Amino acid sequence: MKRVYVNENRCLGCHLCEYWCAFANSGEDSIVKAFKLNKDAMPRINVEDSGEIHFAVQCRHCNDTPCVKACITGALSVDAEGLVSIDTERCVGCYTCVLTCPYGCIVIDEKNGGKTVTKCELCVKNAGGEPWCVKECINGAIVFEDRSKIL
Amino acid sequence: MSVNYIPSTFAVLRDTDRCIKCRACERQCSNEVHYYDADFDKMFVHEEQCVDCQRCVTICPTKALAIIENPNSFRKASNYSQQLILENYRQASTGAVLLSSMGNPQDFPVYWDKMLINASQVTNPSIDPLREPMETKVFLGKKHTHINRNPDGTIDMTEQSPQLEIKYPIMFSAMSYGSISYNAHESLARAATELGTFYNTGEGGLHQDFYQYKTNTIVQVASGRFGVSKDYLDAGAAIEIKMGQGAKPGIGGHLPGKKVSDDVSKTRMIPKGTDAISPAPHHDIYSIEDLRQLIFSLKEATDYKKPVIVKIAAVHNVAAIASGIARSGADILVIDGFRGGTGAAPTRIRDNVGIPIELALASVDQRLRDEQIRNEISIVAAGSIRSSSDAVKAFALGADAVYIATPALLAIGCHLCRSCHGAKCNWGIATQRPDLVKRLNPDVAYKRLVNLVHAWDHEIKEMMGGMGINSLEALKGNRLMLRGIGLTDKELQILGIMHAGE
Amino acid sequence: MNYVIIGNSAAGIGCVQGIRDKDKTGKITIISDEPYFTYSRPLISYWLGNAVTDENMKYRDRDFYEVNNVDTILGKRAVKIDAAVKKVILDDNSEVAYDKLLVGTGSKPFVPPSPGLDETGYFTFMKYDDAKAVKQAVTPGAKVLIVGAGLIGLKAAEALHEYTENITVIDLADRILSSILDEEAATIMQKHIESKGVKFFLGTSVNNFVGKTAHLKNGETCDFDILIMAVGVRPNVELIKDAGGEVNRGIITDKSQAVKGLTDIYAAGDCTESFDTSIGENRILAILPNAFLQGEIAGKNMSGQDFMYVNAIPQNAIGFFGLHIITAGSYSGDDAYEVIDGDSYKKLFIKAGKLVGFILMGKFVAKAGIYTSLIKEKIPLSDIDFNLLKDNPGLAAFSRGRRDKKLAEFH
Amino acid sequence: MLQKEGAVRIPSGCAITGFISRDGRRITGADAIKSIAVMHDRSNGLGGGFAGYGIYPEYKELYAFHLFFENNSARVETETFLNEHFDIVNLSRIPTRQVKSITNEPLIWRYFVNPLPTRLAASQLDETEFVTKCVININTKIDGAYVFSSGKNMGVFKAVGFPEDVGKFYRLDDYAGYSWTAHGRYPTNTPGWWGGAHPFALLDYTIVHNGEISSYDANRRYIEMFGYKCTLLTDTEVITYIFDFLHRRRNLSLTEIADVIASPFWTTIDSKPAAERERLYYLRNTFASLLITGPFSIILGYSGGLMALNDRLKLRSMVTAEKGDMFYIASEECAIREICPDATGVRAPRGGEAVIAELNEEGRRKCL
Repeated sequence: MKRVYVNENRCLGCHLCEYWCAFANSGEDSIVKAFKLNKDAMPRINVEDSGEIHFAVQCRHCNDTPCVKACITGALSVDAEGLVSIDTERCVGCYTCVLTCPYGCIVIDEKNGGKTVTKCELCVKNAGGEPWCVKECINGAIVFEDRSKIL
Repeated sequence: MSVNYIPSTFAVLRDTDRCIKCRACERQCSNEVHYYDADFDKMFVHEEQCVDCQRCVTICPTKALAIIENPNSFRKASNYSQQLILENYRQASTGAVLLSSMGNPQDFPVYWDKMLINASQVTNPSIDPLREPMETKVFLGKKHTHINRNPDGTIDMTEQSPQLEIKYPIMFSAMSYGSISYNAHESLARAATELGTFYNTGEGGLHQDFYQYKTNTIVQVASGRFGVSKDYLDAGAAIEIKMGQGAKPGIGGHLPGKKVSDDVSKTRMIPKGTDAISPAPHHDIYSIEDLRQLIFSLKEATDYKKPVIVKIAAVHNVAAIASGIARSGADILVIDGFRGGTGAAPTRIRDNVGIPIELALASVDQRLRDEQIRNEISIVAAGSIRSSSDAVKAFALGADAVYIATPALLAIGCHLCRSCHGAKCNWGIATQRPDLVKRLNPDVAYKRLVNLVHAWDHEIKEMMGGMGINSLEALKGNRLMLRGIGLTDKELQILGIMHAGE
Repeated sequence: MNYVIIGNSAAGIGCVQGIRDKDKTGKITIISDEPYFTYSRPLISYWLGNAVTDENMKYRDRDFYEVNNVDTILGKRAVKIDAAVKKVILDDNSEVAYDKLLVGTGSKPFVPPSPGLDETGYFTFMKYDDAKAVKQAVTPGAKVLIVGAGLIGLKAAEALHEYTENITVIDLADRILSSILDEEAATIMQKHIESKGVKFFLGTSVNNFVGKTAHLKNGETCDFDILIMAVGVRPNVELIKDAGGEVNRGIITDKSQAVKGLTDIYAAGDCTESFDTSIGENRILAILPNAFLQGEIAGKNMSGQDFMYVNAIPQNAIGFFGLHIITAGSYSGDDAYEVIDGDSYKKLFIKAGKLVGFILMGKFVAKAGIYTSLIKEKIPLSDIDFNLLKDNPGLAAFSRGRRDKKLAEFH
Repeated sequence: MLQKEGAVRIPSGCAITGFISRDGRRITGADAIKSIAVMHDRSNGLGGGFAGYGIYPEYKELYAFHLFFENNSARVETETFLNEHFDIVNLSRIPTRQVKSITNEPLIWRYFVNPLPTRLAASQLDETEFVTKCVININTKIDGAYVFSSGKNMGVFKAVGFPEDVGKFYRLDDYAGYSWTAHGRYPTNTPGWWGGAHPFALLDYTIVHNGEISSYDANRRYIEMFGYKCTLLTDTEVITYIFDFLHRRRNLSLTEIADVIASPFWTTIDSKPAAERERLYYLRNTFASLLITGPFSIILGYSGGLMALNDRLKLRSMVTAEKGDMFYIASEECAIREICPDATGVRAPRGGEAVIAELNEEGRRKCL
């Protein structure tokens, strides 16, 4: 399965992916609306900055899926391809997944007071195709590739 | 002094209905034009620092930005433009020579735009490059015209001069590592390699990482001799002696110490942080015979296996100079016109010294033919070849190939803000600042360069096909394929072409 | 192959998934004394608090048994394992033969004897049925007494707060959540819960019950309509013990989850002990993720693969009235880093140059998994930028090499 | 005012034909007229011409110069020049007959000459080079004079008009030679000038050409470096000079010349065995500016043979055929059938394929 990978040498720390991610998951039809009209727009990707180091991180859709295994409700699940997704209707906000994700990629939904968590679903539930962080990365730092074959 | 007299050149327009305050503009502006004010919860600008590089405009996710010329204007005068007034202010405040970059932007005639290309109609067929072979491969180097035979009657081919085979008649001009970034160099090197053409190290030596691209590298030897060693010479497919540069004929170069980073210092073989100064002349070349000596020194050093290129700026008596070079043992001559780009040049020199490449090329080609030595040397035209049609016109005037630099930089993101000398290039090209260099992704950039050359090549082939020509050799010097438009008899005579309608 | 699983909760489900990872055809039978489709026990408080519907109580999708080709025997209790003939005997005397057996019997509430307790009547709070019983009994404004200020007691308190503000919690310990929080954290949480109207009696216990009144050892009395006993739990080890398996407090297994002293019998979940790598000792880690992982490992090994369960550490993620806690590992370090900011609290426990445990509360819970991974992977803090990491959990603190491994490779 | 050849470049379309008796039998010009006449519609009356080889056996050691003079003073000036450089063994007007459609004829003279040994020695040139220089001198320096044929034992006859009329005009049925070429012209620019008609000749090289080459100025500007002066600005002229340069002065074989001017594409060259690849690279690259592009079909006539060559894309028609010792080349098969109805082996040579037909041993003995 294609997953999102970041090349740290290329990531500029512009944080635009966060904005495009928030838009992509907002349900709005424009990024301006996502930020001007929709109070809930929130990114699933996070750019870490430390001095000259910048890189975007979001769910790795990893093979062990500790978050899925730890989920107490079954809200988190992984499909046959390896896509880890969340059914926020079933999430009770216990944060066990936050506790287990070694990448820090489960995002607490601050917009609803932390009642649920959310995460990157590779944009399959919105526009589909290439995830928006990849599509809009201004430096080609974020790529959408199948690297599982290398494993 | 509290007043500097200098208003900002540009105005930054922001559509606040669109601005989502993502602050990408702020993060990405090396000139620190944009800033966020938390008290107002709004973005503001220091527009006097803007160079109109368009970085922010390009990346703004909501397209909320536009940069325009500052509508503020001084009282109009034809003899004193606002630009001229400001330059005097600037000099009065700094006491310094004005610096500029990229090509001469003044309103001089562009002869490319005054020449028209022919096409076949009825009496001979145009050729469709999508259906028929169309050849743009070129060999640069001396072409002996005598034939020797072996005892068995076959042709003796041992005496051939070294030839530089280029798959496309377009090469990337010299741009030194130092004046442009590591990533820019990598992009050029990888593109040249994929294309089967050449890029040129410029005078700054060759970074160790790029020795892997040596089969597509031209190494330059300039007056500063930066980074020149046996290994360096061996790493080039050809060696270029830079005698002059179109953007700044008659003067040397100056790379400020702040651009001499660790890697640049290693590559140039000079101490880190010191200014890298290229003298105006080569101090071992005060005459044509000295040049000949250097040419043969370089040939000797590389076993006569590599073509030696001599690059000169197009100046008034360029034809006579070229004639001397053609007889000096050089294999390839580069003529660099006065609209050629630079990473930094004194403004007055860039804007006033030298002559256009079109006239220089035409007169050199004719002169060498008149002297029956055109075959002794290949000619590469440089200095403002802006498009495939410029290139076609250059070939028809007599060029064997062209060098492009500004279009190559445009391909990888340059927006021609002409601020290279500031070393803060927001596009990661003309800078050594690691955070800015990073903005140029060679994986993306080299592909764009490849695309550009492919696109030009397609267009060149279309135009050639239109003329009924299916090989570049048949276009070279084929001036009947050109007609002038709106040119004087003198200009037509120098260009060696007829006027449209003749 | 004929697999039998006793227990229909996380360990059992983990076991099914572990088996089906490889063996798509073997027969799997789940036996449970509860009559329900597999549900999530930690959700009973949410259900009681009307935060979760009956449908969402399901731990897995509705078609889980069909998709995974699982037979179920629900509402019958396994009363005996005849290891010699590889049979499980149920409470109706029926027998179920197995080739491989998983025991995931979980735990049961521990209710200490107390004078008058049986007469006054009480609820425990472990199972769906417990929650249903409480829900049936509770009326708006009812007085609730909860004995035990641990995870179960306080989750019950939070749920019942949807019905009444008249809730009292008593605990013998001098602080709430004593098993997972240190004193500072417990104090913050206690204040937070008290701010919602819940009263605490700590450092004391019930002396005796008289009717609907509890008499505490500290002399106080407490009236109640509903009494919930949430003092603690005990693992259900009897089946294994009777069959001759090794049992300490919990069932003892090897790292493949096979029960020591028996063959072809595995155990997983709250009924077992795990090797806690943060302290280097066996203990019961009665939490859902642990149960699932043990079950999964057991299932894989039962179906002929070779996996070991390692890196178990105590870990908890839980919230009360919107204030979240994430904890992990052991709190017995030789060094610690502590930050308190209002309701938010962070304490990192360091031992021999490695992170061994943490308590995070409030805003500090974000990205807690980064700290968890430091504990599990036993990464020396000298290898990373701990100064950065202690305030900003993130991958930036890792070396470039470690980070590239995490970000650029498929895991 | 319309400009004539030399003042303006005049490309043209055309008909060509040619044949050779490999045994050296002498055939009258009537066959050439007959053959070219059948392709009447390929010309437009603005030029026709013939080259006959072996037509002056009695003077075969002498250069036969055919000249057009616009006036008598040009003739006088030319004869003075000739006398200074050559021994004129014989001179006469070329016999013509009145043909209604041929008008405005210049003075047409023929000189059989031998270079003056003293002048030749003084020039330090080889004889052919000396003669070439003299021809170019007359053509460029003497106003109103034009040498249109300058080889030995051969002659070019050309005029403005349809080729069959030109043949009649020059009484070609009175000449007999072992090979003939003929040309009917369709210039795409008026008016056509006598000198501009084909064949174009230098020494014994003659070219008849159908096509319009797109490489013209590239070829011209290169070949002019070697002392040639393209005064007519026609394809035929520059192609003739290229042949002269490569064949006479650089000693390339005719097939090697084909590899230069109609070189295979690089991709084709790359597919050849190493030695052949290297040879083709060398030839193409060394004389890069002599690659001829655009449509052409040419017949090169020279002492002892004919060579037919098409451009490498074969953008113009050309067929060959043979019968017995005869070898035929023409734009159209009908032109061959007209004079040899039962010719065999009719085929269209590939683009860039040099087809050469030469006198055999017997023919050489008889004719050379």
